[in-house]
Amino acid sequence: MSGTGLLFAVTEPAGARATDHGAGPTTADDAALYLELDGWEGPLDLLLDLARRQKVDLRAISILSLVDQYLDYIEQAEALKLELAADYLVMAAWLAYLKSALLLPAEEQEEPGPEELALRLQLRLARLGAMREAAARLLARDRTGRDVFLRGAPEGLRTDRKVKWQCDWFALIQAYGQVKARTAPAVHMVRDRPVMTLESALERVAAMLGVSRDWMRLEDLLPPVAEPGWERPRLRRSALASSFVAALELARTGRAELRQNGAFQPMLLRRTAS
Amino acid sequence: MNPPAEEADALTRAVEATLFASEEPLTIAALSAHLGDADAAEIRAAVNDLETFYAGRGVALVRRGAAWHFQTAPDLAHLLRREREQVRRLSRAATEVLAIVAYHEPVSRAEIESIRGVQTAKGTLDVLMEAGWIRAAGRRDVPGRPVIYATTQEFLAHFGLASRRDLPGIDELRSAGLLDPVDDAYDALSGPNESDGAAGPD
Amino acid sequence: MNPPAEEADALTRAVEATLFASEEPLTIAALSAHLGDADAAEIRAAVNDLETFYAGRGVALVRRGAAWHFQTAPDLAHLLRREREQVRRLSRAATEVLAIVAYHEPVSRAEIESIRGVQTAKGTLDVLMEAGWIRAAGRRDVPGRPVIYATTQEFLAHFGLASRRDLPGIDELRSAGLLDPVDDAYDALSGPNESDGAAGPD
Repeated sequence: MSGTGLLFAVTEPAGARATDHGAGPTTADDAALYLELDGWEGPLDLLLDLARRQKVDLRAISILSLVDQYLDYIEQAEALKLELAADYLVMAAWLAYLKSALLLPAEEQEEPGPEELALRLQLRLARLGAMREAAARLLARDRTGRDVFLRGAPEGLRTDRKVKWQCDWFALIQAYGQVKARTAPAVHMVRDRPVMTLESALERVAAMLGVSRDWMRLEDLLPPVAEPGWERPRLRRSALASSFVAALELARTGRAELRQNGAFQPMLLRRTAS
Repeated sequence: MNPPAEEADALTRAVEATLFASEEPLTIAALSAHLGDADAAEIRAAVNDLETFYAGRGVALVRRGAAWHFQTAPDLAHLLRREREQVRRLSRAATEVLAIVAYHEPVSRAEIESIRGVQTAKGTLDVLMEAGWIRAAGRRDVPGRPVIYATTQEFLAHFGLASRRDLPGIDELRSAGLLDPVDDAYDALSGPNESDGAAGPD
Repeated sequence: MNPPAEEADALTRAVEATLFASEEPLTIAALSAHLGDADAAEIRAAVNDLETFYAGRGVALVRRGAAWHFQTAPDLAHLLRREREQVRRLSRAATEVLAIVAYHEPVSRAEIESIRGVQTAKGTLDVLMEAGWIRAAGRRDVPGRPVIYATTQEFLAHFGLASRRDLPGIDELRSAGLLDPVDDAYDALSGPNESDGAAGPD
């Protein structure tokens, strides 16, 4: 882009113009001011460059003449039918407003006043200028690969991680035991658990029902806890299950009635009337 | 001419060899870890010895951030520069963004843009991150939680800075208030009363 | 300690920096060409100076054929490649595989899997080979010719065994309770809890 020759001269905006409104010093060398459109990093950058051309400390620039220079630049660009990015035009409009405000009598000003706006613009330019200089000084330092060099062929440091595996004798033997136990041809030895068989439950429930015709809780038909051996929870559970099945069997064959007053209520049973 | 150098002690020799062989700058902690957890104070002493020892030679031991490396003496640049591959050329925008990050870090993209008065292309930050000179350094605790950027150890190494304090002119810029936001600078200039007024309704 | 090195003359500094920055060893002629056609005799003298100067330091200037380069002092070469040992417990799966190899060797992977009753990851055998406890011991003379594995001398040494015959036999394992089905062992442990459960909702 920079090679496309978008170079043009900004003609000196006739010192008269500046004196018309009695603002700041005119700049003498603007006649030779060549501007390259692609060279600006936005309107603030262009303003900064114009300000620099006033060849004074940034704190002492004349904002009014800076505004004029900027507006002239934009005019020139438009006259040459160069396409200007919108933000350049926005800045031009803002600067035109600033200029008119600066020229108006003070009492008609709105907040923020033009002096404040001018000062803020000046502060912004000073900050951008500082960074532009800092960047230049940074790039001028002794840069690695350009001015100073690192070792051309460093041997390099390498840390090889080596894992030292740990396993003890017991863990080994135990692991083998578990493999064998897990996969040994499974001969399932069901342990002989004390249970109440269905036959004995049937016998017991039928016998106990024979005593009366009152409703009885199924649990009350189990062997009493006091009886040796029957306190064991597993055996009691087996007795309950077998007795329940026995009760169902008795009901099926018409020898007993079953009743339950609600879900999870006690199971009641009694001998049939016949 | 050059007599044999004074006998260096074992740890100094080890530090010297390790720094010479390393492909990147090493911190005292990294040196210590590499040298079998040698005492950090002793490593530091050895590094300082070497720094003094190499002063004025063709090769120098320099500190970059928390890390140390050997490099050629800057005044020999003219002898070594030829036939070297060019260092990365940075665009004007990238250079300015880099400077803004370095002098203001940590800084958000919006803050960079407010200083430059122009939008920053995403690619500009990417170029700097790819070069390894800036990195995302968290988020600013303000609405939107914008990412903030800071420079890296590699940035210091590339530009030959021992620390950010060595950034050219940073002290003057700071004392001139040129690293403060415009609003702060304006308030400072216009005095406390006026800034109270400015903060009022309207 | 290390006082600043004696002031080196300009040419010596230049040769030092050039050799340091070069990616390959340089001959006297290459150095001379690089340094603006400096006099070969002077270069040679500078190189000899540097060789003497670096003698006994952590870095040495050495000659390779006709060319010179810097390298880490030979006695410090071990610093360049360090080994860090990390102790890790063998996984349960690897321990089982190792035990199976020890009891059944030589054994193929398919046989190991059939004994374990689960598939065995390739990595598991690799870990055991890396540990030096098992080795490939040929191929089984069956279709597919699978690799068969056996334990090593290191395995015996690590586990304090004079020979594989020292491994406890099945009977010994049984009497040590190591062959009890896992379920029963679980029951024995969780017995009391279960009886609580039985006393639950009535």
